[in-house]
Amino acid sequence: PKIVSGPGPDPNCFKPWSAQTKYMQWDKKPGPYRIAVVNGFVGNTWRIQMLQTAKAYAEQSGVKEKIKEFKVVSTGTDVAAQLGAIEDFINQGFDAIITIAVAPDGFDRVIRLADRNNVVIVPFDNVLDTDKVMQVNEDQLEIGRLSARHLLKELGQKRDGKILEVRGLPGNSVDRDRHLGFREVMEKEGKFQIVEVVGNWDDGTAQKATADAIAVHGKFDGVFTQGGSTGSVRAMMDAKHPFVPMAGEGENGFRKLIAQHASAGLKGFSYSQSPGLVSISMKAAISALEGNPMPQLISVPIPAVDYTTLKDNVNYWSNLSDNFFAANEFPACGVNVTAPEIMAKDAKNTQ
Amino acid sequence: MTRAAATRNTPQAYRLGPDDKPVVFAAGFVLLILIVGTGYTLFTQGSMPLLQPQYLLQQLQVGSFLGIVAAGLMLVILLGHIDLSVPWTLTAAAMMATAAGGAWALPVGLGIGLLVGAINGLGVAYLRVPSMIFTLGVNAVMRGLMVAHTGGFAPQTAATDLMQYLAVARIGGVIPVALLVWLVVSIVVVVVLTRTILGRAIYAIGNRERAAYLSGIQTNRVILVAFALSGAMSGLAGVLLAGYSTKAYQGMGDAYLLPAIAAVVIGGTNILGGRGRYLGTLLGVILIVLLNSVLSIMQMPEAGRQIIYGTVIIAMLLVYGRGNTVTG
Amino acid sequence: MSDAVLTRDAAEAGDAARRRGSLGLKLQQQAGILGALALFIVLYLFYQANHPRGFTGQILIQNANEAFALALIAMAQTVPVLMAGLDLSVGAVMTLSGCIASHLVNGTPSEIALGIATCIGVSASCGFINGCVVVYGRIQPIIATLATSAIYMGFALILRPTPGGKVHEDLSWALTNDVREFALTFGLFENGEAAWLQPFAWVPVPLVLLGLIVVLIWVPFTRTVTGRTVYAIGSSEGAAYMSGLPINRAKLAAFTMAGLFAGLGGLFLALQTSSGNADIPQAGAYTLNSIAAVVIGGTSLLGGTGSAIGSVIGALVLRTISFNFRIFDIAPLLQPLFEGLVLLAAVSLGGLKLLRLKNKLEVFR
Amino acid sequence: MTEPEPFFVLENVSKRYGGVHALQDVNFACARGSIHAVLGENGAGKSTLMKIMAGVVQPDVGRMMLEGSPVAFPNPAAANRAGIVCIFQELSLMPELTVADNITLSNPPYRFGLIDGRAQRRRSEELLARVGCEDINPSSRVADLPLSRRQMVEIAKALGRNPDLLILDEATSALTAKDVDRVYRLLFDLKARNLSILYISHRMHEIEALADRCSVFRNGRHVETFTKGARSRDEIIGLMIGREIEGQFPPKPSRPRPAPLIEIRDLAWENRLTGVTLEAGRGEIVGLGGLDGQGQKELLLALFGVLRGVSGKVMVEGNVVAPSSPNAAKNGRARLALVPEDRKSEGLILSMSISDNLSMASLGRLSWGPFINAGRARAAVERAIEQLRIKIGDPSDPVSTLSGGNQQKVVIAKWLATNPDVILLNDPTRGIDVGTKQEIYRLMRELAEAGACILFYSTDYEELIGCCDRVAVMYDGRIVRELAGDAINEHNLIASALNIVEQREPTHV
Ligand SMILES: Nc1ncnc2c1ncn2[C@@H]1O[C@H](COP(=O)(O)OP(=O)(O)OP(=O)(O)O)[C@@H](O)[C@H]1O
Ligand SMILES: Nc1ncnc2c1ncn2[C@@H]1O[C@H](COP(=O)(O)OP(=O)(O)OP(=O)(O)O)[C@@H](O)[C@H]1O
Ligand SMILES: [Mg+2]
Ligand SMILES: [Mg+2]
Repeated sequence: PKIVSGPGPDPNCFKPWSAQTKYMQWDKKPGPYRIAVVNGFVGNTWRIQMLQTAKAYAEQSGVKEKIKEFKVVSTGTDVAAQLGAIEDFINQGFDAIITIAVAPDGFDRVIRLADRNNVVIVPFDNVLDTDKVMQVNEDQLEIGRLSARHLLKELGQKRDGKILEVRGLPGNSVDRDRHLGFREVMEKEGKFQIVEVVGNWDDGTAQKATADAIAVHGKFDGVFTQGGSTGSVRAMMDAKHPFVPMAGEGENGFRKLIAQHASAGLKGFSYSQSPGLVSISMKAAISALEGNPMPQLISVPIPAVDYTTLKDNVNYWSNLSDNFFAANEFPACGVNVTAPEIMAKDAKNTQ
Repeated sequence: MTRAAATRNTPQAYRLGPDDKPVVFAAGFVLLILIVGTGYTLFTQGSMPLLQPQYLLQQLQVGSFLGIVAAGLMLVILLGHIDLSVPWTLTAAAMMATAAGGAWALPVGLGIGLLVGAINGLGVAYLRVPSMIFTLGVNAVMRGLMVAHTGGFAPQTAATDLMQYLAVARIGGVIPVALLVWLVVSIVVVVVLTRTILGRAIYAIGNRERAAYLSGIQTNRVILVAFALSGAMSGLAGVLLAGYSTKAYQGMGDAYLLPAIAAVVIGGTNILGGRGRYLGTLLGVILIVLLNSVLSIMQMPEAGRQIIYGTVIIAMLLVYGRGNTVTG
Repeated sequence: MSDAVLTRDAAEAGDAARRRGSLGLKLQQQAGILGALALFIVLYLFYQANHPRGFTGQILIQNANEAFALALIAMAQTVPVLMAGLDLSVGAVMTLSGCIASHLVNGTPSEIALGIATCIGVSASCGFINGCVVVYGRIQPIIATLATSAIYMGFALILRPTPGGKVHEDLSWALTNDVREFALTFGLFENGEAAWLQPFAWVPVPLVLLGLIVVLIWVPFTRTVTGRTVYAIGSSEGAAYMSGLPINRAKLAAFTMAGLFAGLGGLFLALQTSSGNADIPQAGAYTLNSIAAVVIGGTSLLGGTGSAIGSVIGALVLRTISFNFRIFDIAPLLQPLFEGLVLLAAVSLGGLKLLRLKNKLEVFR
Repeated sequence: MTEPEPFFVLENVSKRYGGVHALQDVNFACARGSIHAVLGENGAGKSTLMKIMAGVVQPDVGRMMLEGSPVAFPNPAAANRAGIVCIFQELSLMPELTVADNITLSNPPYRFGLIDGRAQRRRSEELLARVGCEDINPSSRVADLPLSRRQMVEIAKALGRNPDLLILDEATSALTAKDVDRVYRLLFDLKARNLSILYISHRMHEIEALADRCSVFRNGRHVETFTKGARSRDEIIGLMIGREIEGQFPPKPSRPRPAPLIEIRDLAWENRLTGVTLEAGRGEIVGLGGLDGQGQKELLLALFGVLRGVSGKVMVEGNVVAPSSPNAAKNGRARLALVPEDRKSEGLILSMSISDNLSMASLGRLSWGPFINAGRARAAVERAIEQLRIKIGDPSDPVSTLSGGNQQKVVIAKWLATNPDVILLNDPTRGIDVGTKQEIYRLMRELAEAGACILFYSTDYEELIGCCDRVAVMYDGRIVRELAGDAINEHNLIASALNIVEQREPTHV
């Protein structure tokens, strides 16, 4: 792709990461296109919801017409397999490949091949440490900062005390960035004792870790859980820990709990790393294939709510499962697949 | 690797012998962990919560999930086999239980566990596929089924009240019900291993299946039953775990396989089968759970955790006086 | 085998028969590998035939790159399995080696050489340590390596708390392409245009490396007393000891070999991804797949029979299965299920031979 | 006859295993150019002595001198280097490896620094030829050979290390008469080449045929060494077991042949059983004769439900039975029991306790539903122990600490606990000393008298002659001749075993 100067189409959907973000432009190709999604690990709710969203979005009218062939594979946690799959799809002559990188490095070779064959690769969610491809993500550092600011706001004048930070998968860049963002603000604004435990973004693990932390440290003044937020809240409830200001992921269950217990002190904030990112990535890929200049790094607005803005059947669903991620649609991008639509429909309308 | 030629074998659970060594050492190590942990908390915030009953009870409550899994796994390991399908057997049981909901939740959960275990047993006993690999395959299949299930059927995932009661309720606000469930399971396992034909047959097969078969023991059936029991226990653990976090979700079992294996061998059960006492497994579980908790409290980084895990396992097995060499 | 008296000519007849019989015997003893090979060929031809750009260089290269690491891990797993032990640390050793590579395999040629040497040295030592724990600690291999794998993972995480690093780009590019590209990158053989090179200029470098490793390391190993002793131990450790074979040396060697192969695998993975990543799930996945590959490759987990070559084929079978997923349209959420079923079927094939078993005692070995 | 100067000498050697004195202050010497027999009951210390000489175990005290200079062997390899090679009674072959590998592995021929497969095979063929086993293919797996051939391979393997001192510890226990002859010839040949040979066997006639000198051991002590012929067989036996023993075999009752309990009609399996027809009634001991590997073992296994795809009929009291597994066999219309070929891997679970082993086959009758009735089990164990006079310390010791004879008694006892109607015995006296043998013969007769029907396979003609009411001689998977009464004699047995009598239907002499 050529490096060009912006702006690109649809700026409030394809929002450049920063003023410095450069723009890329691929040679225009005639549609309809062959698009592949190369997922890595499957077997957690987020990924399932993502795959469903991708499928649904590809069916959505206005998109359907532009896609000739749509293929999805999950390669598991094995980077060699994921690289292989991407390269294979390049060889098969696909026009665009959407992927969640298993690792932030190691894609140089496939990127080289893609450029050679004028194929658009769009990593999202777990993005690559490179500026040679167009990528789509929410700003993880900002997520950390927002969470910190929420806690500070809810703590009022209090600028000391114990804060519990339940981290995600060790070694993952997302975990790292959210952590850094959070610490940056917290440490600037006050002198808190921040207790760190590892929750692996998994409810059970987060629940145990939180329970341990409470058992040892007694009372916390605020909690930031990167994921498995429901677990953390459950642990507090089991331990009869008073509800305190809290920031966490966008699981429906977490939002349900906030809605229930906000009055009792669970002053919650729920951002969402949305599975809907996949649709934006697809949209971006198509737009790129149509020859539009695209920001190299697309920053998707962070869909966040707090206890004041929660609304049943709008940004959470009190009568549906805890597990899925509430924020799925991005109206600004014409991505209107809502979480319930894909996660709460029964067998008949899947097959 | 060589089957020990003249190692003592102690189906009778309670009796002094080389098999007591693991029990003693494991118990000692549990104390050590508590002391170290307390030292840490004393140093950092001048309190010693680890020695307070509510902390210990809470650990036992959390530990009972692992404990139940390990109990089942021990039966299989005593046969000289292994069950790698635990993670997704557990998850599947939990998810189907919540999906069924209501009064059916519990039976469905256990039933799924039993069924998957039986399938493992069929493959291992009748097809004679190495358990290491067959259960691996079954695990993958179960994962596939659950992914399709969640994606396709938007199942109900909320744990029923009964499940939550079993997992988190406390009798008189003190004794966790989960702990009692674990206790019942333990009693069943001890009785099976020490007082029943099945138990005797399990030890016999673990030592030398050929001879057991020629003694008229229906070895295939025994293997099948053992795997089915192990599966059922995974299922039970899954149901409880779902109750604990009030919901079933993808991958909830991932954290249970390796710790369970570790607990069983740290408890002195011979990974090649034929030898081992349940009491050891019990202590092995407590050891693992406390170790986890203390490391988490110390905010030990992942690297450190891994290294400590490995070292502990090796250290324990080394002090147990090592397996036998080739006999003359 | 009747004890009827052998008259002179009867004996000769017997000899002749034996000469003829020998080949059949060989094949029959290699049945496992041959079966795996057949399975692989069928699956792979199927894939190639249905691929839009079937039977072309790029595809071969891509497949080779994807399969290499797994193939080596499978080889690594084979050696301990041959003596009836499992090595659950191969994945970890691979990861550790990769993380080291991502620090050291860069810069001047001599630095690179040193880096590579370090990777190999460290991973071989890891294997050797496993051996020591098993031999002198007398701990069952499967548990010993379960423990050491955690330790090695720990060190890998210390080296690479988060993924990253860099390896020499040309090297990485050259090793993940075909022979011509390789020659071109390093300006060898008239930049790969040498006439004699053309017939096999299309061969992917990973395949060449794999071949070299098998021919230069594995085959010689099996033709040493140490190597044979590995088989002997798997067959009957007591007998091996009584026969005065070097038991401990063989065990140490076996685990060291495992470490070595795993290290080479990790090295390649690092080159392929030009980075290191201490990814615990990935290490676990590789370890488990290595076992599957070994079994599919016709090596008995009870030890004594089998070969690393079979395991390589087993690894190729595993990979080829997932290749086919990219050709055929299977609902994304059903793929894991299919994968599981295929794996289960593949490993259960062994069960069929039971049906032919006439003496039930042969079931128990 | 002058004392030959000693080649290998042990002085005041002792070895204890926990409480057991395996060897106590033993002085022993053997000379070149002679075959030296070592005799003793099970557990007398023979194997231990040999294992010490061969470096498998180290003595607690005492020293060893090889041609005058003191030596110590930390492991078998060291002993081999010193020219001492032992054929252990637990065969030391690697089943999954080829015959060639087994024979040459300890010092293989090299080529370019690597093992040379072809040379290996050639060398093995030569060695096999020397022991008269041209018919064994060097590249076939040992696992595929029958026990008798394996022992020959074992011997070839030992030869391959061209030893100065060759030890055979019950190395012929499974050999057939013909192989034994070959081994005899071989041993004499080796003796002629001035080797020193130690020969352990529980078969008196072998000792008499081979040995120049005999040493008798008892409870770990060296009782006496004497030259051949210095003592009578009975004296020797007396020395071995420390008491006189009268007639070895219990008298056979003379009574009409009983009605058949079990009838076998045209039993066939693979190519190992080609139409066996046999009858046996209560109170009968029916011997299975013939060369090793003529289908006797298969016949027993087939009856016991271990073999698949068996054709033909088996009838018990007129009703057809077809047990599909040992379990079915032991609980069937007629309760069957099998004392299998190899007690160490098939008869016993060595690492489990004596009591567990004794109750292993009869758990069903010792329990309420699924629960074992501890009391009844203990009682049964005690009954078994004193019924067979098994010498043990504590019933909870591992059965592996018993000597072979007592181990074999445990195997038999565990089956008697199921009080079987039909008892299948597969060479039950292999590697067992005279005293114990005698007890087993008496036991067999008692069981028969008590109404059991016994099928008894043995490689030892004396036994067949001494114990059996009838002997069915098998050849190539069929019964070629049935001998009864006085017709059961060495000549008839050998003749029909080699099937020299021209083919005809089984005759009742
Ligand atoms: N490894 C051992 N551990 C404990 N006791 C042993 C061991 N080896 C031998 N013994 C004891 O030493 C005694 C002598 O054993 P040994 O093998 O020499 O008997 P043996 O003469 O070979 O008997 P057999 O004629 O059955 O071969 C046995 O009674 C046994 O109890
Ligand atoms: N590992 C061991 N622990 C305890 N005792 C042993 C061990 N190995 C052997 N023995 C004792 O040594 C004796 C001789 O050992 P061996 O294996 O030769 O048995 P055996 O008496 O010779 O029986 P058989 O002649 O049938 O082989 C055995 O009877 C047994 O009591
Ligand atoms: Mg002996
Ligand atoms: Mg003996």
